[in-house]
Amino acid sequence: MDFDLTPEQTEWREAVRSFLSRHLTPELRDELLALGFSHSPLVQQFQKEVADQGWWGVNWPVEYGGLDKTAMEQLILIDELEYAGAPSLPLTVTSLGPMIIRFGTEENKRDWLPLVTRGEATFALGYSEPDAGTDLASLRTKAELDGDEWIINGQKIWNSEAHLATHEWLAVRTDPDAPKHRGISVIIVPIDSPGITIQPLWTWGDVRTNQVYFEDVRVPKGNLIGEVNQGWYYIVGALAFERMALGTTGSLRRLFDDLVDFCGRTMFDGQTLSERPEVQLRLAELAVDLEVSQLFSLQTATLMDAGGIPAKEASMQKVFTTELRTKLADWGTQIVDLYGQLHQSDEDAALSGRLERAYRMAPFLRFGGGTNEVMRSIIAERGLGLPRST
Amino acid sequence: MDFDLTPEQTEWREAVRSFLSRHLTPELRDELLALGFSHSPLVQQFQKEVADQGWWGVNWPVEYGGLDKTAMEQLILIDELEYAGAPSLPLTVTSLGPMIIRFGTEENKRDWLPLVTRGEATFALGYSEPDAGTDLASLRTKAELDGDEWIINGQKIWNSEAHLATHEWLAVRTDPDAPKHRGISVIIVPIDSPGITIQPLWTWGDVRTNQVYFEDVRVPKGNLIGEVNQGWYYIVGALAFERMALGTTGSLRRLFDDLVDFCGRTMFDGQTLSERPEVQLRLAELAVDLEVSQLFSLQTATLMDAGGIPAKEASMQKVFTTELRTKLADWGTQIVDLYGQLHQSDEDAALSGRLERAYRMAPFLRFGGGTNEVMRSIIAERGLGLPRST
Amino acid sequence: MDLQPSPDEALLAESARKSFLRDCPMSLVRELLGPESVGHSPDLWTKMAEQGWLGLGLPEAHGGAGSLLDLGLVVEESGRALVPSTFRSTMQAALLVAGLGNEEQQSELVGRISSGLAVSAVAYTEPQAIHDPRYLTTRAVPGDDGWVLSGVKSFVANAHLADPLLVVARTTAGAPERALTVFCVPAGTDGVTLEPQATFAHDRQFRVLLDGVGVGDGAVLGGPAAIGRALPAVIDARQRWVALLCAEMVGGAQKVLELTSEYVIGRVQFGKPIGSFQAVQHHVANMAMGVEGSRLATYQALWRLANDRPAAKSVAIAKAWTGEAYKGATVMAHQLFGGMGYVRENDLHLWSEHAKASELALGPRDHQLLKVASELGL
Amino acid sequence: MDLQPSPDEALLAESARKSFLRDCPMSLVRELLGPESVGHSPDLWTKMAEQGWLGLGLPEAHGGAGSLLDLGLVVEESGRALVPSTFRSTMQAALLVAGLGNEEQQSELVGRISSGLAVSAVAYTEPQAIHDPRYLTTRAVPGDDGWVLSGVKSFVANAHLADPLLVVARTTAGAPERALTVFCVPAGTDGVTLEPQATFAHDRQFRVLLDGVGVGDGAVLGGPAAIGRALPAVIDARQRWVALLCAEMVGGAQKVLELTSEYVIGRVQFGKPIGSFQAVQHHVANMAMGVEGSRLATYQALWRLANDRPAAKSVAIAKAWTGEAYKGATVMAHQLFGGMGYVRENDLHLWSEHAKASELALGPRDHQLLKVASELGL
Repeated sequence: MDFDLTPEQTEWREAVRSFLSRHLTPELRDELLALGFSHSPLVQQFQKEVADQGWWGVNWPVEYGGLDKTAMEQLILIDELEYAGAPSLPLTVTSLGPMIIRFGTEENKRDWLPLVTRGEATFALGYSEPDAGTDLASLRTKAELDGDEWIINGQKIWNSEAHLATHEWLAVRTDPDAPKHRGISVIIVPIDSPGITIQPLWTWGDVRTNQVYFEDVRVPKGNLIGEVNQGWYYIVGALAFERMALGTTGSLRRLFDDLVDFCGRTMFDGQTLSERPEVQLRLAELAVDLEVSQLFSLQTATLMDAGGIPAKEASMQKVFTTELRTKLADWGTQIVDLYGQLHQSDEDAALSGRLERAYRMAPFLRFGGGTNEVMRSIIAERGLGLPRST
Repeated sequence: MDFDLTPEQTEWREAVRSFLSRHLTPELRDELLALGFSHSPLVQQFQKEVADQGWWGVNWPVEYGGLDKTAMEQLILIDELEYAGAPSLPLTVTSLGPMIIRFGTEENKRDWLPLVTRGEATFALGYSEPDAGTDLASLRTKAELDGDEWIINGQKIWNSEAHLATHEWLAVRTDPDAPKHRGISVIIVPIDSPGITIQPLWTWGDVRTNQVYFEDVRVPKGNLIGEVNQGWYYIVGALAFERMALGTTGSLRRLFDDLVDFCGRTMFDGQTLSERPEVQLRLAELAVDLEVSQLFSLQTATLMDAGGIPAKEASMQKVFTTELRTKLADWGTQIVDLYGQLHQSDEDAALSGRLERAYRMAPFLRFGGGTNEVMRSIIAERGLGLPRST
Repeated sequence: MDLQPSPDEALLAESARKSFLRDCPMSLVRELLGPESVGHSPDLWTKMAEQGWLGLGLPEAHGGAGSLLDLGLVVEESGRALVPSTFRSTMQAALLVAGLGNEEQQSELVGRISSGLAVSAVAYTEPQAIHDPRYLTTRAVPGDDGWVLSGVKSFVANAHLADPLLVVARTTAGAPERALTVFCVPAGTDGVTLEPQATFAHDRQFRVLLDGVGVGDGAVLGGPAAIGRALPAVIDARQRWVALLCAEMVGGAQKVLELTSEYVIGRVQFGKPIGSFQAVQHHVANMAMGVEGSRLATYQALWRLANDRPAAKSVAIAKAWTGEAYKGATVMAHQLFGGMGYVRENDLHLWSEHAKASELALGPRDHQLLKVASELGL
Repeated sequence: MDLQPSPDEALLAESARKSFLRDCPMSLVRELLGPESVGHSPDLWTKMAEQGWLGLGLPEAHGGAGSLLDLGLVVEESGRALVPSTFRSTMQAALLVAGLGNEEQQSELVGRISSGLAVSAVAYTEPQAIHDPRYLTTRAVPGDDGWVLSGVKSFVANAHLADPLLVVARTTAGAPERALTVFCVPAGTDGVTLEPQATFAHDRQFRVLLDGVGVGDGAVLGGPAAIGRALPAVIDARQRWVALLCAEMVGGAQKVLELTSEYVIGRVQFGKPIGSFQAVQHHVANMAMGVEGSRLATYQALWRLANDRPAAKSVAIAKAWTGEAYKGATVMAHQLFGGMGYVRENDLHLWSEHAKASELALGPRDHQLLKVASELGL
């Protein structure tokens, strides 16, 4: 065991920090605060700069444009990006690329991985459909082979990055007669393909998501990832990685540290917030939870570097961290009392409105990426051998 | 609405208190503390004295020996008994008798109700079997009619009062061919009938329960309650009443009040416990929960007096109060720190060991009388119209 | 002892529910929350006045009728329907007037409010003084024609519509028991500047800058005898406000529970309604227990206040429980609705915002727990 | 950064697990908890000494070998197996000797302990002073041949077997920084009276009455230079004790999780294993998260202590989390086992008692949270 960074890891972290001190400009910070998860020219430029460092392939093989480092180094990078308030790595990097590396054909790898590491391609997750949410395997969007092309028809929802990404990472049914999990494939579809219509859906968290319609969309046969009808396994694998990505703690720890700082310098009713025992107890409990949350994330990185896909541990990390996000936002808004309801546009907002924003963002992370209910069953079934729920 | 006792109810409460001040003697208190839920000559004498007041039929019709008062008066009685630390009314009175009143034949009523109100009969609940716990309707103990007698064979478990009661309130299968809920009947069996063997099982809470074996036990045909093969409905009805009885708060409120008192006069590490903000916050939260718990119990009594069997509300009361029991015992032992682990036999035990005792007793009430998981599904399905779980 | 509403009480609640369903549909709610609106509907207001709801809990001598509990039942329904916050802020002001105003003021103000002619509000909180009156700094000093007020109030609901705005100010230094006075500041008085606060529930709260605001002697609520003596009435009124806020939360929480139950009964995944999954059922059952406890604790608090029983503990218990239960219901509703409840076009988030804003208003959970502790003698 | 045990660490844990499975079966555990037993098994003790476990975390110069983390891994397995509390109490004493004793004392005491020749314990807590050294009142005053101790200690584990018993006493009045001294009191010393305390875990805790107990000058742990100067070593040792206690809890919690998983996989109701019900699965998943967090937080605390990093925050976090997780696992296990796990003949309650007793020992949750708050600079 070793609960500290190695000298190499410390050096890596310093390199990331040094990069951030140069590239995370005040103008960019302002835009990020105003835009949240959305993009802008400055944000896109920053992402390109990150990719230019090779950091969109930290732990990918060198032959596909990666740096061949470990999952732990990727986690350190993500934690630093988040803690600094910078955009984190996209799921294309943390969750989808690894599936191409593991399961893609040689052609897939050559086609897509260098594009990703150069920051030239990002994939929107085309999974959910109106009647296939948690029950994803009921999806009906279909792809039929017509000569050298797939013809795609159907409809996706909660397609959050569709208006920003270059491609769809699209889950489609390629064998309508197979059992529902066995007839699914993954095809990469250029977002500007004729026949694609994107309709925005605005969420409570101010994140834009989309409905995307596919009408006779044609893509080359080679855009199929891995083998036909094996898509379910890639989706499930990608979800395990996605859960780890949803369970990182950098932004939470930053919010907490800033809250502690706020409490130390804010006086209501003649008393500094941090002097109040009830505030101390809540902050202490949050500190305990955050520490465990951080340990969960370090643990999954450790296990990945040991060669596995830690399904149980990643699910624990996802459940615990996303529920902690709700708790931190909820308790934080209570601690700062009436100021907790002020939006960032109000100059009196505590922590620039990041607490109420976090409160509105929190639900999404609990049901997104596999609901926490599904996660708990995974922990019980895959982690502890309980029989499948019925 | 009226959130206070009526003058008549206040008078009733005073009568109960006055009775308790005379009959709950120091000797009896000592025995109760030592024995917990078990019985002794003094305890039995006290129970007889309560019954002699007519209080084992507070809200039963006068014609069967009752006082024809309301469920609210019964609740006031139970709350006072519990708060004073006296034995409460047996389930025979609170849960089983009411089923005889509602569903019994005239013969049943004449046979059993006066015996109960005179304190001469108590029934042990013969429901669970080793393979029929939460899934009670899978019970296999069978009764076959042979002329004017039922012949009973089978085995019961968790039969807690079997060594104290005069009779079994026995759930038996009378039609092996019917669907599992439809072939069940309830028969009252004298506990001293030939063919009954009682084996003790001692529990963590120091409550004795039993396994009871029935081998060719013969009872008169008329001991069947209500109609043959309709027993499931009586059992379910009795369980609703049992849940209310499990959800009363007198003993909890007494434990809490004594804890508050203890905190006010106990100093550790130079500080009175009640001065500590962390103790104040925990006690305050418990006070909030206790108040709601008490309101739940008052609500079910109100609804019963309005003529219903409040399935949803009784389930809420049972779930909330039994889980609060765990919380109070758990938090209480933490508040009194190391002293929370001392058994009543230790003179240094905080609250005469009642906190650790409550901690050991608490599990039983959460899974007994229908597990809290089943209760929650009842709330969802019967209370809110959700479809049956599968 | 009878925890169920009487037939009259049930009728009043039923009538309010039906009226709001008709007169305050979600389309109107959304319109009133929007940036184009002032956040108040005179039409709806008139209808509420016609039903007599704006006089509930107020002295009969001045146009009031019905108890605080009756008012609570209507406020509960207003929370279910998300009726704009002018109802709450005006009734809060009315209760303070009823507790502190002299005959003339009661006659005029209670009369105007109960007949729907005035919207009002109370300005109590200041940027650094959220709850504790010892730290209020807004000053009123004698001036040429009465009093001159200076200071900053914050989180004042509907200050842009309030006429009058009741301002709690300090008329001397020292202990608030002998220093606080309430002034009726008419709309449009010189020296008052309103700065809207960007609350996430869009519920029209303002920072109110008072810069040498002159009011007449008649503006002192309660008249000369009440100068410096307003604190008990303010404390008493705040208890009533808290109980009413709880009632509003109960209505909102009940609605969220119903919306969620409906959704999980109708939403099919894996070939069956998700409401048949145990995990979903148990979440809903927990929500239901929270809501039921909220209702009982809130009714008890209202009943005790309406019947002049000591109510400080009941009120604090109701707020501590109900705030958590309502917010918790919305948090779990989002979990069960998933994406469908997270899009802005779904109404769910409107209750989520209302729940969080209400939890924060008049003291969040820890504040109430410390009050309970104090009532326990700790 | 590597949160997994190294091959050596895994081997040690595996070996301890197997040995305890063989040498400390539940039949022995029950026998040792019974009233006929002294609560200690010399046989088991000898086997543990032979494996070198009684020297883990102690100075190599005096017969020790291995790190505190290694000791933690064995203690974890002892918690799983419910090895009697003499292991914990003796290693606690040994760590205090290692931190405070002079060469000669270390040589003698660490030597005896690591070779299995002594059982020991520390007497710190007093009836009115549970944690805070400022309130310790047991006094030691110079006597004819050394020192005379008087006072009452309570909740002293295994005082009936401890030889020596390490007694923390006040040698002067005033601030504990300059007043506390630790004395080695041999078994059988005159003036020591032991009163067993009726702990519900039957884990052999005693009230120790010291009535003019005479010990020689050599009994001062650390020798003359340490008179009145023991506090830093006591504080340091207590951190290690807490981390070890956490390790014991992790082992117990893991065992409870496994027992529960086994039970719900095997128990059939409604025609299927109850482990296939979502509600059951989610309870078990929550238990598993608690246990996993406990393990990680505890390993981190042990690692930091073993590697001389500042550890106060990590240790308090580990105890705050692990106490709640272990206890919570037992509470939920009882719910899932129902009656089957509630009878005394089932072993489950033995871990339930261990969990609650461990939660209370060395400061329950709020105590740890306040330490965390202090470490946060609040």
